[in-house]
Amino acid sequence: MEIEILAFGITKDIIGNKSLKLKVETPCRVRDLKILLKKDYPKLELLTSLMIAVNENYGDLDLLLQEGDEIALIPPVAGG
Amino acid sequence: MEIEILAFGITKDIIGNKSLKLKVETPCRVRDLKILLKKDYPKLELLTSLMIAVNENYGDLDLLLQEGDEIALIPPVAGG
Amino acid sequence: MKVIDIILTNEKLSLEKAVDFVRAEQAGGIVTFVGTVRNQTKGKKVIRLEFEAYEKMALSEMRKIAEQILFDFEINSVAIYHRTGNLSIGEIPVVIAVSAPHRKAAFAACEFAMDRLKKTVPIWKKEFFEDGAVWVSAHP
Amino acid sequence: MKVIDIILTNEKLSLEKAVDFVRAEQAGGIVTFVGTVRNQTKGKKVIRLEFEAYEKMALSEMRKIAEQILFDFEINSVAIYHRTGNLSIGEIPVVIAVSAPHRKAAFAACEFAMDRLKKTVPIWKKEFFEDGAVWVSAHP
Repeated sequence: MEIEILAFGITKDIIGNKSLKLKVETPCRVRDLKILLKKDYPKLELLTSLMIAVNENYGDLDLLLQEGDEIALIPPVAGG
Repeated sequence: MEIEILAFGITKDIIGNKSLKLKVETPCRVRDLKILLKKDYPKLELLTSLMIAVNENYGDLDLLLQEGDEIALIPPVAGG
Repeated sequence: MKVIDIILTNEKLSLEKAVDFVRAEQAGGIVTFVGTVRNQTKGKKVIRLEFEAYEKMALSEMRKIAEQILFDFEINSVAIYHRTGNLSIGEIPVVIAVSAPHRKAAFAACEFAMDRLKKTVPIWKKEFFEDGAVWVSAHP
Repeated sequence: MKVIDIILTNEKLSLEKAVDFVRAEQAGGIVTFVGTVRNQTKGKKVIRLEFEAYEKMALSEMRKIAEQILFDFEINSVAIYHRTGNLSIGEIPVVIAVSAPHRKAAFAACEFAMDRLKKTVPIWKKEFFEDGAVWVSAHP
């Protein structure tokens, strides 16, 4: 399936865009997506942390991605 | 010597005035003044606490009062 | 730079004034405490409050608190304002603002200052109920 | 009664608005935290900041924090405001206000909310120096 991934903060700089489309095999878990992305964009490996949000919630590594999910890269947050 | 004592809060009500003049024997310590006052105004005994301020500082029981000192009765404070 | 602002007044207190005072370019955070007059005490309806102060000593004790927290905590500046006279429900008897490079110190110092104020500053509060009035904390 | 107010905006934040929101007749005290943009980070001069948010999720995470402190602490109401976009030194990226019958709970809840906000709310801060810019906390 094809998924769309939103990028924020430094991940937007690393990916060079505020979103990207990616073809992934099903089933695809958050864990698998992180591995794929870090292969394509090795600079993601250097971050203090990288979370994946799925439908506006932090996604557990085991969470299964579904077609149409809103997926976002969450590098270390720094509000306040 | 004669001293003047300021009264605030409930002590003003107990004494019936915002200040009173009192003749005391010298030497007179904060401790002695409290005993004198509690004899004259037994309702002072019922308070949660009674401090004596001398020249705008809390006076230790052993503090010796001097002629001209600014003396004040400090019942339990409740600012804020 | 002036780092302490102490006010005792029978006019309305301004939180904005306190925050403006403690704001500084090297501060990262400001913590404030704003007291408000509650509409009840132990379930009994309060109509209004009256605050009386031993003014000169109250100012001096407020300043001592400010000096102590500047000494004991890593903070930049502090404003402590207290009101006197008659206050209605919802009005503001006290405002404390503390700025610090890091928020943990600002929280700790502001709370300490307020705890201390209630213990040492010679200000008395009279609560007016429908059937009378009481000096708060006067009796056990 | 509305007890939670959440705002994410690229306009100036108003502490007064937050305090007015949490003020209540049964509240005895209000604690606020106001973040301000510092003029330096680890001794390096900061010129300005930029805050970027994943807006929908940031609002939802801010609301979760508000709900959690209402559940965990004896408080009345809470306002959490965060700003986005470009901020100059001294400007205010965040305001939190918490009201409670007793001040101890208000202090604890406000500090907890701020600690949590920095951990869970998807907002990113870019610091601009004279010689470049850095996404804060991105790298170890």
